[in-house]
Amino acid sequence: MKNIGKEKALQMLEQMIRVRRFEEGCLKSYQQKFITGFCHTYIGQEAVAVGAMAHLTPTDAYITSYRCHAQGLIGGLTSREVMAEMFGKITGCVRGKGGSMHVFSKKNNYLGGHGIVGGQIPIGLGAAFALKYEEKEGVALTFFGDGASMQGTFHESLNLASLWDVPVIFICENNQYGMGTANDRALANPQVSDFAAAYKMKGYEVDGMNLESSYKAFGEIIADCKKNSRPALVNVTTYRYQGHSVSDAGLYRTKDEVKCWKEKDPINSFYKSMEEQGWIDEEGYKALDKEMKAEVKDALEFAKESPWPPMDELTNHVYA
Amino acid sequence: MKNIGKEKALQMLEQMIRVRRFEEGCLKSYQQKFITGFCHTYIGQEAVAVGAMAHLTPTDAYITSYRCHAQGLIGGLTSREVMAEMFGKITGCVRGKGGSMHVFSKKNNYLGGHGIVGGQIPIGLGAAFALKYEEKEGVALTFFGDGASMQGTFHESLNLASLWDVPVIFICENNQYGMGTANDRALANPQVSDFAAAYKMKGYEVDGMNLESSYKAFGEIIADCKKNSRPALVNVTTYRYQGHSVSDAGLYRTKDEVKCWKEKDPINSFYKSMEEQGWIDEEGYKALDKEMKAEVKDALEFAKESPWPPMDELTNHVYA
Amino acid sequence: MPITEFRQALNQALEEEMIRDEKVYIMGEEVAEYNGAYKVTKGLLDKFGEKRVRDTPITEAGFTGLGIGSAMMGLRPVVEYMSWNFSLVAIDQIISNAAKMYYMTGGQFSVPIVMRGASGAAAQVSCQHSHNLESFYAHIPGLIVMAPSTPYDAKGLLKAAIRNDNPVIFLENEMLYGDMGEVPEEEYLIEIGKGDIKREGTDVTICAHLRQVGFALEAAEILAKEGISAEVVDPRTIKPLDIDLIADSVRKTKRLVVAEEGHKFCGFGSEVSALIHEMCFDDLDHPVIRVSQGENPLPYAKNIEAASLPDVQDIVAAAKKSLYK
Amino acid sequence: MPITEFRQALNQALEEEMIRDEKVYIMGEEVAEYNGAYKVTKGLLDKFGEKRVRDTPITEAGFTGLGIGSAMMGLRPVVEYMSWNFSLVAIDQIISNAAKMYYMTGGQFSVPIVMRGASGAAAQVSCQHSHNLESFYAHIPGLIVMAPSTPYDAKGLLKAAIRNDNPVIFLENEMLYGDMGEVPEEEYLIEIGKGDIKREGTDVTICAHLRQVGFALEAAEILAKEGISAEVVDPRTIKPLDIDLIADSVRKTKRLVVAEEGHKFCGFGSEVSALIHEMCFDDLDHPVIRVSQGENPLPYAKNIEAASLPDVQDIVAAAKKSLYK
Ligand SMILES: Cc1ncc(C[n+]2csc(CCOP(=O)(O)OP(=O)(O)O)c2C)c(N)n1
Ligand SMILES: Cc1ncc(C[n+]2csc(CCOP(=O)(O)OP(=O)(O)O)c2C)c(N)n1
Ligand SMILES: [Mg+2]
Ligand SMILES: [Mg+2]
Repeated sequence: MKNIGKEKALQMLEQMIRVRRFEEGCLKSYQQKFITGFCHTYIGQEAVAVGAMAHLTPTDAYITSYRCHAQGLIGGLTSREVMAEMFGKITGCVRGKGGSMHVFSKKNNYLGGHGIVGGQIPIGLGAAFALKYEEKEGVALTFFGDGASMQGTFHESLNLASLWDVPVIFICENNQYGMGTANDRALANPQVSDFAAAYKMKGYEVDGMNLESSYKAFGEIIADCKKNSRPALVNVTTYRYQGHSVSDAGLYRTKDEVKCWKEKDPINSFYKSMEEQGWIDEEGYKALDKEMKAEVKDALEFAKESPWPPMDELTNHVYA
Repeated sequence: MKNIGKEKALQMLEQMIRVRRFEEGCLKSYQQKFITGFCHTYIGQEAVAVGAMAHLTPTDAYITSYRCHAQGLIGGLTSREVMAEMFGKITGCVRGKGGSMHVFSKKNNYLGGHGIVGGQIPIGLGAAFALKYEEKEGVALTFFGDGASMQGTFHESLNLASLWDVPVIFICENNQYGMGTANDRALANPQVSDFAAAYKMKGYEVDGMNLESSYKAFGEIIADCKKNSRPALVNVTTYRYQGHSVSDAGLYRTKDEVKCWKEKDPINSFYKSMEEQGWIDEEGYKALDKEMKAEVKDALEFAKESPWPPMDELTNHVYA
Repeated sequence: MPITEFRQALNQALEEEMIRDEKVYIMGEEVAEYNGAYKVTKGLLDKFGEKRVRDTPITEAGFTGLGIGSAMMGLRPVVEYMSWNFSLVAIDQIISNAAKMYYMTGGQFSVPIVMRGASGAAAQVSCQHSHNLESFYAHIPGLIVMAPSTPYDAKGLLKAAIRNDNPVIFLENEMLYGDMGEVPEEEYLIEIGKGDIKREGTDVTICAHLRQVGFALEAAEILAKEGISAEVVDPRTIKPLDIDLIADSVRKTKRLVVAEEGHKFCGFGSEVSALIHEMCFDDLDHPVIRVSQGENPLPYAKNIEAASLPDVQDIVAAAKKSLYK
Repeated sequence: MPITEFRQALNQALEEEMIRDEKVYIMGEEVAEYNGAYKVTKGLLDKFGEKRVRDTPITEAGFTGLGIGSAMMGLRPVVEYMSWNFSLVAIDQIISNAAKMYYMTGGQFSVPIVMRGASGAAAQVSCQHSHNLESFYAHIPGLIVMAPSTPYDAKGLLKAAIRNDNPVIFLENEMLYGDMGEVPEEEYLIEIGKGDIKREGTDVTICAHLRQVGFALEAAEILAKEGISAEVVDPRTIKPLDIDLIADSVRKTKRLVVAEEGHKFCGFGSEVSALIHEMCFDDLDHPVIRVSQGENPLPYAKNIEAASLPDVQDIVAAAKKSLYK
């Protein structure tokens, strides 16, 4: 905790709570049919993106799958912008065109939210390639799921990254399942970092339920990547509390299992550590939580009241 | 050599010489414009397929890339059938429809000759899957090049094979180049067997310039695969003497390099070993070589004289 | 006849064919333990076991290729794509291998594989998840493409597909899975390449497949109230296409509207339009009218998504236009 | 004007644009040290160095995605597919990502990438190596598709493609690389979406692109000898399509033959046929005739390959047929 420092710790705690409350807001709004289509929440995984993105500078880029709200919020989009997108409103971060799976933010170098499993991996590689090409000091964080790690694009991207010394960090958010399939029923080897050596790049195992570990590990990994312009592969152990998407009943796992993971809750455990440091107390936590809830409530209001895209939006942006 | 025995050794020597003479016949016929399109020869790599396929039973299956004449000949197609295919004649093994890149033989379980780099890898996996499904004791040898090993299909297939205990042997014929690109300019790690461990399968390095080593190694690998119904990944070091295809001038490598590899010539070295055993002498070798030359000459005559496909062949076999 | 849900009709087809032929097996993401993302394969794992109903990793190219290889060896795989959008990562296997294999091997290796799954737009799943790929797959010789609109057709066609020795692209639609329709108890097959008149009429022909059939029938109702008698022709298989059935109808009505959910440019509607103009040029009182999705990626927001997708009103308007009304 | 080889015209376009804009870089198999499988990129490695001219591993999905990602960050990649056949393993990147990105991001991230390479049949390279993918790519909103037939058009279009902010599918043909044609020394661009009348005529319009343009011009010569005056229209870009140019010609000649090398079903010819029937129904004296490849995978053997591919005689026959001759 010492290395993190109080200010950063508070900021990250806030981010984790923001994400969680935001996602809860999504769940509710989905039930109320304000949000439609697919909707995948990040609840339980907060420490992964928060810990990794804490080290980013404005030059760095990042990209992920359809499970993409958190990265948007952490990277600088407002809850209003992201929530309005969930609702399909013109005030949304992509003007209502993308919805839950396609959060993007050009100003924050957030290359978005992608629906095809594994499809974003080479794009993240390309973002890092561009940074290097333009001689900018930067990395691209490329998030994907355990299920995505067996797609062909993973292999092709890791090879290219290593071969060309591209400063990209491949982050497998190993939340134990790809939809209803436990990772050991889909991956011959669920310890995905084991693949790194074959590509002659560094591989890391990171505890993604613990923000302290995640923050520390990513700090070192990102620094190393920037220093040596070498890619890395990180397998982050984590867990999603909710079903794969809102429509998934989650019958493939036991209540006990879920409970067991919830005991390692990243927000709670980080809060406890902060409390030990005397950086926050229950009251402070409650105030923060209240603030985040209010922010989400405001975002929901905003989203509800925002107008639909005008009809000409349909044919706008087909071509640049 | 003892383990091979004289009879098998003679048979394999014959196969290697047949392949070499056959390919030389192709080269000549290509210059004479009897063969058109693409044409990729196997000269220099003979010990790979001969050594591996020596252990196959009629149940086993095999598949490779467009560099596919050798496997056809070794597996039981006649020189006439394969050469007529090169010429695009109706007497060819696929009725003139495939040409040089698409040698197939259903009766020999040869799943052919494929033009898309890496495209055949999951098909070989599927052949092995079928053998297992039908509870037949068999393996499928899946040959591909070093260049193909970085295609997405490699990754997906190896994962599936290991996950499902499929008796498939992935054989990377690492002939140092994918077209004009040296393997270390395309592969972050040209020692392809290093990938095996990540998939929790066995990986092997095999000297493909030496038939004795190749024969021995594949004997063990195939036996192990059959016994345990577990896949394996084999990286075979080899070299192609000719250009990538007939139209490649091969300017990307030095004469010295080529010469150096030719000194390890698989046919010559195996012949020498046989000679040491007293299994063959120069006269015997010459006689065999003459026989093979005559066979190829006959095949060329046959191909030349065979009729073109009749016009209704154009629309035959679009649908089964 | 029992009233059966669309997904259940598919399920019956799968079950019956798996009982009939041990070589039939099912493979795809979430098809086994999860009982299918859209429950089409529900209960089949329990009935047939892990060997024949297999959950795959999310590697469409890999398991499609695996299926093709196994089909070349005599098995009869039924591969599910959770949706056809995901077939794009496997399309080289489908086109370069499955479609061309029988031809390229001079008739030696046939590839009896069925690839099936949800196709087209669902409800606001945005542009990466809303592809209509009819025109891609139908463009390629060697593939059969099916697109049933009713539980009855779905069952009969899927059974025919599984028994056929060619690779079959079997398109379903998420919005149809819950539809109910009559499905006989006794076994039946539907002949591949035979279309079906879903409603008879005399003034205008509407050619539609998949979800558009329902829309066309609704449109026909509305048109009927205005005194216009529309004939609804459902080709059921996109390839081979029962163009004669459509042409016969057009010769009667003199007008054709082709409704499809996908994009217009080089779409299925273009083909039907081109063919009908070739075959019925002198019969037509109006050029063929194509009804299709807007020429933009499908957006998420409800209002503009709806505006982009073809619907009942679009068909009604097109039919009237063909009658210069 | 200097007479320039087709591949050299492309090479000039690449070189000029690389000099003009540092963000332009080239990537593909054998494009650098080998100077290109078909020598289109010859000499560029020497001129621009390894950073900007890059040999890739044989991983089309990977490097296409890389290109897209880099384009989102502001670079302007030119990706070479050794042939368009190999784009099938990368097509999900092209369709789900490149084509939809600008729309899906509400206009934030454009994807200025050019993907180019040899398309269609070469000489007896068999069915896995002979795809014509015009109709696939043109079907997808968000993509621009170019298909030049002359060195002049090729250079002007490729330069326009590189400067354009959208993903461009740039189709070439191996059999055209050696063609010679006039290319001015001074810089020029060709407007995207503008077709070109390659020969004027009054009796029948022939619409053709890529290699078929040469065939159409030969056909026009033959027809001229028989007193038939054919107009040859080359759309140059398949999408956006200069349909008005074709329609204007048809309004004059009353007849249209569309010649394309690819398959017929849901092909580019279907689209042109459908559009022209929609636009010129009352002008046409004969339904539009499509000339295209046989509905079979392209075989290797010379005689049946030739029989499958459309050629000059096929165009002549179609033109005459449109004149009821
Ligand atoms: C190529 C492809 N195949 C299938 C799907 C359907 N699908 C969406 S998410 C998903 C599971 C992905 O699991 P994982 O990569 O572990 O990510 P997680 O959802 O656990 O974050 C599947 C199968 C898809 N979107 N793309
Ligand atoms: C997907 C794909 N990309 C590109 C090509 C063009 N191509 C044909 S062979 C080849 C090189 C393959 O090298 P390797 O796998 O090492 O096999 P080798 O030829 O050395 O036996 C390339 C690039 C192709 N056929 N398929
Ligand atoms: Mg997961
Ligand atoms: Mg090689």
